[in-house]
Amino acid sequence: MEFINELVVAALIVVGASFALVGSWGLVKLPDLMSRLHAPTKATTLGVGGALVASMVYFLALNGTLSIHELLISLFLFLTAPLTAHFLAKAWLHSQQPKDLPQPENRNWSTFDAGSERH
Amino acid sequence: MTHWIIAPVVLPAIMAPILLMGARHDMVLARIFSIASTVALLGIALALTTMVSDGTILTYALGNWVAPFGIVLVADRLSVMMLVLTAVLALAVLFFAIDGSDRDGRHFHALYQFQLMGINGAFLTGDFFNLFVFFEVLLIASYGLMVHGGGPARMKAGVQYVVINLVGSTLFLIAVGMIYSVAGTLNMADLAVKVPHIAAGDQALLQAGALLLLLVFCIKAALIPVHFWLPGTYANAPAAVAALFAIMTKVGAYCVIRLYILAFGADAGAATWLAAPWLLPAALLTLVLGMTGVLAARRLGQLAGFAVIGSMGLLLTSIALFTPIALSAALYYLLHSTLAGAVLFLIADLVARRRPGHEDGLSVAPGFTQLKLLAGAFFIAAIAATGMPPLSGFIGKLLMLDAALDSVHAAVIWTLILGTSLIAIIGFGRAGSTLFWKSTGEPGSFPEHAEKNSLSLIAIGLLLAGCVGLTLFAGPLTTYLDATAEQIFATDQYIEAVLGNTVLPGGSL
Amino acid sequence: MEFLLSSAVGLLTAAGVYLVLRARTWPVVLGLALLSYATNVFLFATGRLVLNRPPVISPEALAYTDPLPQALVLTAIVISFAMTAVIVVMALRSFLESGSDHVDGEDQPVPAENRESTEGRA
Amino acid sequence: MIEYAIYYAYVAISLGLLLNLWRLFKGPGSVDRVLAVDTMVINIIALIIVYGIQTGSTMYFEAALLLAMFGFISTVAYCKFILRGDVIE
Amino acid sequence: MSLALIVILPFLGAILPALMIRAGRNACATSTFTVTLLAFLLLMTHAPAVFRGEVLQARWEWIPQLGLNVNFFLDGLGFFFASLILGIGLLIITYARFYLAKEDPMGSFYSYLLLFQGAMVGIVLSDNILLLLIFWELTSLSSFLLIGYWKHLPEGRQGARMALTVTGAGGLSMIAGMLILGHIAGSYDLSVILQHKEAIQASPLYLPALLLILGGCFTKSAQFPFHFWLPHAMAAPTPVSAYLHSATMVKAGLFLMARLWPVLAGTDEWFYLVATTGLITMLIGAWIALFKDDLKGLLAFSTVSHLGLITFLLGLGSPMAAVAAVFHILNHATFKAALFMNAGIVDHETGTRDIRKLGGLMTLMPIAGTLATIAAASMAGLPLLNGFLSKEMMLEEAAHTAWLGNDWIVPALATLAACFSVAYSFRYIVHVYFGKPAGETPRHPHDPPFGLWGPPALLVVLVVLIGLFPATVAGPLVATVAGAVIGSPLPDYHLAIWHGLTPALGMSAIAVAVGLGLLAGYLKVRKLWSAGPHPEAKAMFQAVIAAAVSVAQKITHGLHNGSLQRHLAFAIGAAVVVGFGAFAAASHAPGQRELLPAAPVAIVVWLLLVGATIALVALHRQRLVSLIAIGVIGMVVSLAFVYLSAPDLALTQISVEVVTVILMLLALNFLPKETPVESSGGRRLRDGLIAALAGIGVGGAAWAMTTRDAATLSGYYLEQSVPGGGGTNVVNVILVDFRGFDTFGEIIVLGIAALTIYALLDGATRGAVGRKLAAWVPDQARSADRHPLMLVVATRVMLPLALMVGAFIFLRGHNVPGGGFIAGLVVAIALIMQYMASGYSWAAQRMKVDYHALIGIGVLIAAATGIVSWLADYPFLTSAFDHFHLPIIGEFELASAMAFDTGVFLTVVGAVMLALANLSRIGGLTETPVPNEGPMEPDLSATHPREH
Amino acid sequence: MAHVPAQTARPPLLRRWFPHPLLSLALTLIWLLLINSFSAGGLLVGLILGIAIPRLTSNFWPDRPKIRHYGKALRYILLVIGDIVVANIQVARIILFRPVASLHTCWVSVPLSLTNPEAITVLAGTITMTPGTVSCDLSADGRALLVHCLDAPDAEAAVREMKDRYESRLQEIFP
Ligand code: NA
Ligand code: NA
Repeated sequence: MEFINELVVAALIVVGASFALVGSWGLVKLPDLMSRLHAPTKATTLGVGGALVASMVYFLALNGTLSIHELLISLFLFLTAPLTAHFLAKAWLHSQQPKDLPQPENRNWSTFDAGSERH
Repeated sequence: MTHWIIAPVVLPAIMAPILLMGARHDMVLARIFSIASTVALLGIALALTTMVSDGTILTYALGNWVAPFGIVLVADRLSVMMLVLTAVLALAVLFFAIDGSDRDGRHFHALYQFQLMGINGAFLTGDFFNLFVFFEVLLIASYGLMVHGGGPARMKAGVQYVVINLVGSTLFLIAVGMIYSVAGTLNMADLAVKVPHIAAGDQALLQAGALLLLLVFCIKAALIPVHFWLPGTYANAPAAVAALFAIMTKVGAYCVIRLYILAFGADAGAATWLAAPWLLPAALLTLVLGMTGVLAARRLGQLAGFAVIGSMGLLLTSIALFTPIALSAALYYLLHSTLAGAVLFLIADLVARRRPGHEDGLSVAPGFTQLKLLAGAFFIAAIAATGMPPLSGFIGKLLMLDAALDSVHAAVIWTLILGTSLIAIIGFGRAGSTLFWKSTGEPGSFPEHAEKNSLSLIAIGLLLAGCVGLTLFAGPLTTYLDATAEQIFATDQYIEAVLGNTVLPGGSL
Repeated sequence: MEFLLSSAVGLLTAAGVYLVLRARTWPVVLGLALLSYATNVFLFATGRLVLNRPPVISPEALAYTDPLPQALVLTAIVISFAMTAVIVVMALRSFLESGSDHVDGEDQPVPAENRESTEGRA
Repeated sequence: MIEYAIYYAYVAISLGLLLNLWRLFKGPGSVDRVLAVDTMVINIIALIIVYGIQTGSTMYFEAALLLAMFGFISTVAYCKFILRGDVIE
Repeated sequence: MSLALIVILPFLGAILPALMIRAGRNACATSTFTVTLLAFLLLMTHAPAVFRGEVLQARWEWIPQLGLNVNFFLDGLGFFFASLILGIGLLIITYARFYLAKEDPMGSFYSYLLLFQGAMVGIVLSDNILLLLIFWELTSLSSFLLIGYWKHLPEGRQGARMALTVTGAGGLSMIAGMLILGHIAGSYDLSVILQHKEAIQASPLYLPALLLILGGCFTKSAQFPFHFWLPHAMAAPTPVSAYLHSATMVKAGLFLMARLWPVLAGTDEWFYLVATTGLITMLIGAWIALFKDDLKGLLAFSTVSHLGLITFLLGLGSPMAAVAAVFHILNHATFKAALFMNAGIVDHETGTRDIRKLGGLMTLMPIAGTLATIAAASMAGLPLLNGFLSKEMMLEEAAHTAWLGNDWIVPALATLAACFSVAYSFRYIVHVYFGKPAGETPRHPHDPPFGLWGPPALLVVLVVLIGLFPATVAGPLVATVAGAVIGSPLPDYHLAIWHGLTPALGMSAIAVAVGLGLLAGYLKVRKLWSAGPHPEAKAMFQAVIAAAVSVAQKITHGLHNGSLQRHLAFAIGAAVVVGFGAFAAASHAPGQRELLPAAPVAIVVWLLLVGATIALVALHRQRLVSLIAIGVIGMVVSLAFVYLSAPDLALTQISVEVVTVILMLLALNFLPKETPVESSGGRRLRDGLIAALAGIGVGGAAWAMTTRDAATLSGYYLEQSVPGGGGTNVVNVILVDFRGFDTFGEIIVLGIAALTIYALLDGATRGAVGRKLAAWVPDQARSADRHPLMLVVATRVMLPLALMVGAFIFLRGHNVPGGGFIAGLVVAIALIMQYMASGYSWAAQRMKVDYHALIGIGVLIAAATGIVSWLADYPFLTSAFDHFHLPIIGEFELASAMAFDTGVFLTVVGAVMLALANLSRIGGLTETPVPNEGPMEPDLSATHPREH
Repeated sequence: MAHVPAQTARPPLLRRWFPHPLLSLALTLIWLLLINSFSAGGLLVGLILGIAIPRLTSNFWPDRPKIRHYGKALRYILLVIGDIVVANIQVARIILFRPVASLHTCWVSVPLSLTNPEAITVLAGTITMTPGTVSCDLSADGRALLVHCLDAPDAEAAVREMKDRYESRLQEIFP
């Protein structure tokens, strides 16, 4: 049983760390910001997620203490990761002003739509 | 147990938030509170004076934790004297401020009380990290006061003042760290006990730390080459604030007196009289450069600033001799130079307000209201500041010359003190005759709308009266100061008072 | 480990000093921030470097690191934060007032026509 | 076994951090750098969690929690600055 | 007592004229006169005693530690001078009443005059040399005011400053000399010092003391080469010249030489210094006087010459010479004061003092002419007048004086000086009162009113009386005074007109003859004079001062050029020098502590820090990037804290970091976004060098420190934390309990910071800055999206979550990492995020918290926690805690430290919010404020009506 | 801490005390997560905070989002978690093994049927967290979402999948 627990913990750690590394590698490898944005938002979330679950299992199973507060960090990360990406994308859109964007039906994307300025 | 010792810290610390909350929108109320608090501070300081005048050293263990583990406040003759000086100066300056300049920006009175809290705390604390905290309190309050009212020149000078002091604070922490790392204590008395026993191999760290700390105090005391902040700051600060700042330089001097006699004085083993060889040349150079600046100044405020630098050089020269008699002389001069320095800034401000377009520039301008009154005040202040008879500056100088006679450097010290006095006389003479004697003849445009500035004049009068008082009561005062100096040199008394009932656990962790 | 920490402190100090000596308020503020990191770590190091022995009393713990420097550093961090905030805003206000964020300025000279005439020099 | 996993994790996350640092240097734009730092924050959180497992201490959890919260907020602030200049308007 | 009264009266009386001037000019003058008269009469009451040879004393302690006491004594010398000062003072006061014009402020004139008078009397009556110094310098100050009395005249101001500078310098020299003298004698009391001749003259400090004291005397008494200030002091109104510059102040130096004569005189040093100086001064003064066209200038140089004469006599060191000196002091005072007043009359009546424009006035103003003739004849040394008598005595002494073994040079020079003296005296008479007028004078002269000629007439009467009956009129006085000077039995002498055919008589005769000859050939002599070089003292003095000022300005403005960089370079450079210097000077041994191994992850973290730091320095010109780099550094530092067992620090560092970044971003909005390259390569190299040294220093210190074993107090804290402080998180217990006072100060720092920021920003909303802000155009393109919807929604969820975390961190702080400070930051950041998401005005509308009050309440709560301990008579901030047990809930702890921590929490929230909210508020000034009611759905509401 | 803006009418008592009952519950749970243990005292404190904090912050969240089907919401969460795992693996594979040149990156505009801001936010978040897509911007009228695809040879299909897989489910959850 203990071995299984250890195995699970070790596996989670390894998987998490691997994802962290892959995410960072993507950050270096991918050619432009929008592509790079895909890497860390996913890979690192799962990376940290793996480590967090590993921590929970570790403390619960091997240390005998119930450690569930890691969930909270996960919650935060899952809540914020898309927002971060969203904002980075908007910032990039604003600073690069790309020309190849699809246009929405009525109004422009809010980053550019001066009409949404309410004064 | 007397709780009065902490009152000079707690009272303004309570008064400031009350001003912040209760009297924020009512200037009259704020002024009343501010004055009441400052008067009370003076009363408390005087009460403490009577308590320590017999040589008692009062201590106060905060949180009931014994020194050196807890923070301790120490009231001895020196610290209490500084409290009295602070209160007197603060009260006089407050009169000047409530003449209208407190309206120029927000929160003047709250910042003022916090400023007093910081200064008083610095004088009382017996713990050098707590000293850092109070330094920061008084500094940050001074930042707020310095830029009170704003304006491009003031803001620019303010930035410089803050940056220099932030670098100073950085240095303070590094120095504290170095000392703590080998002495393992933050209590000044405990440090004094431990310094003689610091291993030879640790001396370099200890002494480098101690001397860097000295440098920090010298920044406050505006000693060369770390004095650069002062002229710009004082010349651009609101007058009331510049006047109050006269005590800030003394905080630096106070710390030098306190720490480098107690912990690095006669019984400090390899670190005996650590500060002296560094301090004396710097002080003498400061004296020369300060008075040179007096001669070179183009504005009255600038002149006053350089006069303060010069006076700090003189003060620290006497301190750097590290003898009781020289210290006593230095303390007298400290009292004097604080009042004399402050009043110059107030006069400069009233003059500047009356010379639109010229301000306090040493240039020929139309005459103005109350010219004679201000000329008279300036004349007296200049006498005090240059150390001409019969005012306290002269007596202070005599005391210091007399005390320096035993030094091996007497010839140099005398030559520089007297030589710079002459430079100061010339400088002040030039300034006074230009400002008050020369005028373009036509009456200024200002007189019709001139305010009488009665409260400001009262403030100036109070400070000048202080100088006169120092002169008249020089006899009893020097008796007190001699006793004070002796008490400072009798470091055993201080250590006994602070650590007397503490059994120190031996060894390191 | 000690070398890593010392060299890091040294580097932070050096970088801080270099930036503090620049001619605009912004790098000066950055330099001050670096210096405050350096001093905080320095002060922290007076308690010596200890791994995994946080100063929280517990029955399992065998030893603790020196808590005092940590308390001091905490105070120092807060104070340097306050100071940084003030200097940033002051730099801002100064820039708004004068339109320049130079710190390498000259004194404003007294206008020539107001200067002392030759006789005034005596 | 866990020990080895932890060592692996240290190496992997450290490498990741160094890659983030490279991106921070390289840029080219501010947004790239913000992204680099944001990733760095997440890697550091992972590092802290792994350290917590290694030392068997829960003492460091709050550090990770605050990093998660504040890393997000500063990223948003940087982006808001790039977008609007004014972070709070 | 009455001795002191004599001194004090003029000082007290100095207020009178300033007040009485309101009652009119006569009242003003009368009050001044009365005061002086009173003092004079008081003095005279002591005359019998003095003439009996008694010495009166009055003593009060002032600063006994220093030896500066208010001791007065009155002997012959003091009496003589005091009489001169007060007696001539009475005449001057009378004269000035008529001399001063209507527009001259008479009140201040008489006030200054009385101040001066008091100071002079003080000098001559002091029995304490330090007290004497005070009066000495007071004469410099009051004469500064008097010379500069006509402040509209540049000559007045310059003359005043010159006099102040020279006599001030002398005074300083005197201070040094006196202190040394007192040091040798062991007392500053004159009467004691005068007993120590042997000790003083044997001391190695004798020569320095002598030089320094003479420095004071020579400057005051206008001895060569310090004589130049006196003629320029003539810019003063004539009464001042007559009083100060002939009768009194210039004699102060002589007085002091006479006073100290018993202990200082009689040595070779004394002779060669004093007598030589006197002789040269006598000669040069007389020579220059001959060519002065200004009446007062002539008199001034004549005074210089006569002062030299007296100095010469005192310098001889023989009792006989001393007698002569005393006698000449008296005589000179009479005729010179009379002549000054006469010059004033001429000026007053003709409107000019230029001899070249004057002539033949005898017929127009016979009284003045007669008086002038007699007085000038006395000055020339013609028989039957008092000047003759003392000059004879001088020549007699000179005739017997050898100088470096040469016994003709002194008599020759003395005679030569006498020749010039005769010449200029007669020039005064002949060129002014006789001959024909050189041209029209500005005013038509006639004899002045009695008020103007009466006082000089009185003096001229004395001139004649003493000249005729010296032994009767001046004999007792001279004897008494000379006795006081010499301090031992008087030599055998008698004052008489005829001493027989002495060498002196011959010298006098030569002098008269040659003098008249010089006057006869005046034009030729004058050509000779004109051909020679005339060092113009005034120009030289001004050049020296100007050079000094210029040097001072170069140094001062060169050093203090307002450059912060320079200030910092000096400060940091000083720290480097002090740090390395101190380290090198003391003993150092490498540490022996066992080092921690460097784990690979630590190395990586270190690499991160190094990389981020290098990135920051390299990219610091891009300001946003620099801020990002700073963020990384802060994060790495907090990671280091985590690694090195400091969780509290890590939490604090992380929280502080965010707030700092947001704050700097808010500021950066208005600041330039790039830093231009400005410093030269050399400058960067210099800065790099300083930086490297500072880094090596601090890093080296860290290394030295961390590699040696620690001495620490921490054992106590670890032991006491739970039983004494009631908490297991020792760091927190230290913060809120052991060293709670630090924390108290710390939150106040934070509070003040917020107030300062508030004041700074509030000020920026008004005035010029406010207008600038209103007109501000963003320097970067702005995206259209003010409040991105996703953030608004997410914030709604995150705010409660973050507050929960804040509460958590607050409540647990005492036992595990956390506490009020960090909790406060967490809560503040959560609120700031709300501001960020929804905008300032929207959020502010919904959060009507007075942050000022929050700070205030926080500080008050913290203070109150401290004060409560007083009730139990425990010191401030003494904590109390206890464990309680409640059903269901179980055991829990309540500690007063929690209340303190609450204060901390509130202050932190208040301070951070006040600062950030106001910083964002000024951002709002730059545009028309729009109350955004629903920041969440800018346009959604238009397209999709909400269901709520 | 917060005051109710004057213009809004006073909501009923219960609504005032429990502006977001679900939030209160969640916060209480989170509290238990935070203190990392379970005790009566802890629960009590959690409840107090769980009630107090939503009340204090209710001004910032004026309107309570209605959730129609809690069961569907839970199922949605599980679906997304599963997708996230898949997304990570996909992206990891792309990063590690695909040459950059072979990627079909493209922008797509996803027209929205959702109107509820909370729902739109959840959708955008979901899109970002799941395979190869990042939601980058919302149109100014809130009717379309700009999405960047890392590797989408068929843009139309990608849009369709997003709408079918997530948006339709969200429409059922949020009214
Ligand atoms: Na306590
Ligand atoms: Na996605």
